[in-house]
Amino acid sequence: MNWVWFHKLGSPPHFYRLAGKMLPWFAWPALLLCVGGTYGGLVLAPADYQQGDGFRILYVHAPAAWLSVMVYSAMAVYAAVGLIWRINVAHALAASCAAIGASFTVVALVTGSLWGRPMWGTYWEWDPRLTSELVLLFLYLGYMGLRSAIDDTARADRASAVLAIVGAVNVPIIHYSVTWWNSLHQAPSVMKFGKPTMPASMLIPLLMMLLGFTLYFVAIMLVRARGEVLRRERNAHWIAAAAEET
Amino acid sequence: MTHWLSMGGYWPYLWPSYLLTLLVVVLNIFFARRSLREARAEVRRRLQMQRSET
Amino acid sequence: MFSAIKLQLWRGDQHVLRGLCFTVAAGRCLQLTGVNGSGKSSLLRALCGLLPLEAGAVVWRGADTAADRHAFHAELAWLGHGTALKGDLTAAENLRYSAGLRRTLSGAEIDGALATVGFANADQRLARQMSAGQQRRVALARVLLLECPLWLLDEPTANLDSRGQEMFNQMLDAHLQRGGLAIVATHQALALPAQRLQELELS
Amino acid sequence: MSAPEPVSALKAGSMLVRRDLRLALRRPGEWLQPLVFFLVVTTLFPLATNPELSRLRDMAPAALWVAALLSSLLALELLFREDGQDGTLEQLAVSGLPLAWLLLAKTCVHWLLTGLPLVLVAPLAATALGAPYASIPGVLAALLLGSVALSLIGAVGAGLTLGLRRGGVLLALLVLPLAVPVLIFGARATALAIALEPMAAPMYLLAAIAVLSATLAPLAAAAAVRISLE
Repeated sequence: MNWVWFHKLGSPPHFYRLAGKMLPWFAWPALLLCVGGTYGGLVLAPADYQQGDGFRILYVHAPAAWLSVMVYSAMAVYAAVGLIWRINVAHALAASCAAIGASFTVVALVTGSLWGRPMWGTYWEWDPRLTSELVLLFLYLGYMGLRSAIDDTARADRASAVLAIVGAVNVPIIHYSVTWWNSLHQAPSVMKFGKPTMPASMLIPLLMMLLGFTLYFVAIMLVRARGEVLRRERNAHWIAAAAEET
Repeated sequence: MTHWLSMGGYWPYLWPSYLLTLLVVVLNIFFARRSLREARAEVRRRLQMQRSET
Repeated sequence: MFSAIKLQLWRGDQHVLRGLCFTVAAGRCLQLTGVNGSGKSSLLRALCGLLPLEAGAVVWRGADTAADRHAFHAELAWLGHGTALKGDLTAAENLRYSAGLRRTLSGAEIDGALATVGFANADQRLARQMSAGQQRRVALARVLLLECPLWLLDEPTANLDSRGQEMFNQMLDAHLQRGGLAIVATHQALALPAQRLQELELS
Repeated sequence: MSAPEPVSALKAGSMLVRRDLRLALRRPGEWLQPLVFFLVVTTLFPLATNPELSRLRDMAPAALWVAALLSSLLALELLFREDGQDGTLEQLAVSGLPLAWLLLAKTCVHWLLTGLPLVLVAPLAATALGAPYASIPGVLAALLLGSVALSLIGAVGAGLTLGLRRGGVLLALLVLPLAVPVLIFGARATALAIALEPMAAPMYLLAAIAVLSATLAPLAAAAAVRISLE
């Protein structure tokens, strides 16, 4: 196996340039997919036979919920790579994830409860999905809190990496326990995603939104990570040129 | 058009959801770009200090 | 034989060590000097493996210490700013637990070490009732008890009076004569024969 | 000159356990505080609601577990703080012994001093909250397993916040979300015990979490402590 690409990616100037070049390749498809998905979801898809037009919240709720979990996993993987192989670029990537993930966790929570109002008749139901989402938000906030409490960047990187990994081990356990707890006390939730019976006109916009949001996340992460890489690079000559860009 | 906007009576829940999502999407772009700009400014400042030292 | 090869260390925005190299042979002591903030403590902590190095290697007995940290630490006695003494234990109890963690000790050995650093046998005071200088002496007794070939000491004579410094010099000289090595960060002149002492000034 | 024969990890661990126990005996006030806190909080619950025993019984699992969680959080301050300040942790980190093992020993002592007493006074609190006498063994067993897991999970948080200003609030923010599964399974087991129903299912899950924490938490705590010592 050839590991050259791995080491090359770990080199800050290479990553900085590559991230700049890749950005449009993620940003434009993301925009197209999201616009197309929104149009498909709001206009083309037929109303749900049970929930009417209310189900269309799915097209923003599901991508946000997906991002909240996916970004946390990505953050934990970057953190582990940074911790084990001591690659600063991986730490920079992990550092760029937290704020994005936390913001989409909030979106998933708010859209979930807005969806819940017409479905359950209340804004907040102790639904397992929403409850796990809430605990996930606390995990993000803890991660960001720990990061901001440590002044030295290198130490903050490593300490928060340990936390991200411990959190990632815990996320499935938390989700399982919350689902288990909920099944004892409540009827199953009305929010069920990925129904296999979903017609294509409903499913395709959803898939477009999921993919679009993922690409959008990568684009935003690359922008942030470029800045984080610059912050972590102390004496290299290449940053002089990078700093003059606008 | 009004029929579409009313979303079968679900508009008070649906449109805020979409607006919030749009807001977060835009804010994320804004903050990411600002963070990159700030990092560059920080580097420029640091390089200037190094130059004035030597 | 202990050597540092091209050490690079950053503390925040400070480039503390820029490619530092040195070698200390058995039976010799390296004295680190330099103004406050020149990185003496950081260097010592990096040599211990407490601080991660940006680049470079610390080599002990021909092997990189990063490869087998436990084996290196088993031969290392470290004394930092904190004395690692428990205020609610007596001197002898402190030593029994902290040095006893690493090797089997007899009560006589503890008494002997305490006598070497100038403590009366029957001293039953708790560590928090002792003066700072006396606490230092107990910490030095732990370094003795560990019987390790390599000593890394950060300001070992802080708070010690002139008799205490003399005691430390004798203790260090005996360690070197047995073939031990030491790296000591201190401003006090070390009364050692010239062939045993080398100096490194950090700037 | 070569180093003396090193002692076994087992002996080193027992040395550390004996030292921490002796220190605790000389300073009983320190580790009694979380215990008193636990009793006070469980007393506050009836005061904040209807003191009818049948009503309290419904709330007893929640009261017991939230109080236990908060009291174990309070006790975490004692786990590494002093050892971090006086240089003891530094000595342990360069002792040539596996740090994860030494921290596990320390965490065990910490549990013996703060977790176990809490379990032992729990029958008192549970009875006051209306739990029938027959349920006491079940309540004890659930708290026993749960407090072990809480101490181990907490050790990771204590290692990460070691030496930080404003460490206390941050410690709560880090540890409480991770403790959610323990709270859920523990409270459920307690509720079943109080209702005198079979409680095997949540107990198995609780035991699984305790075992998982015992294997992984010391490793994470050791990594965290090493980073905090930098």
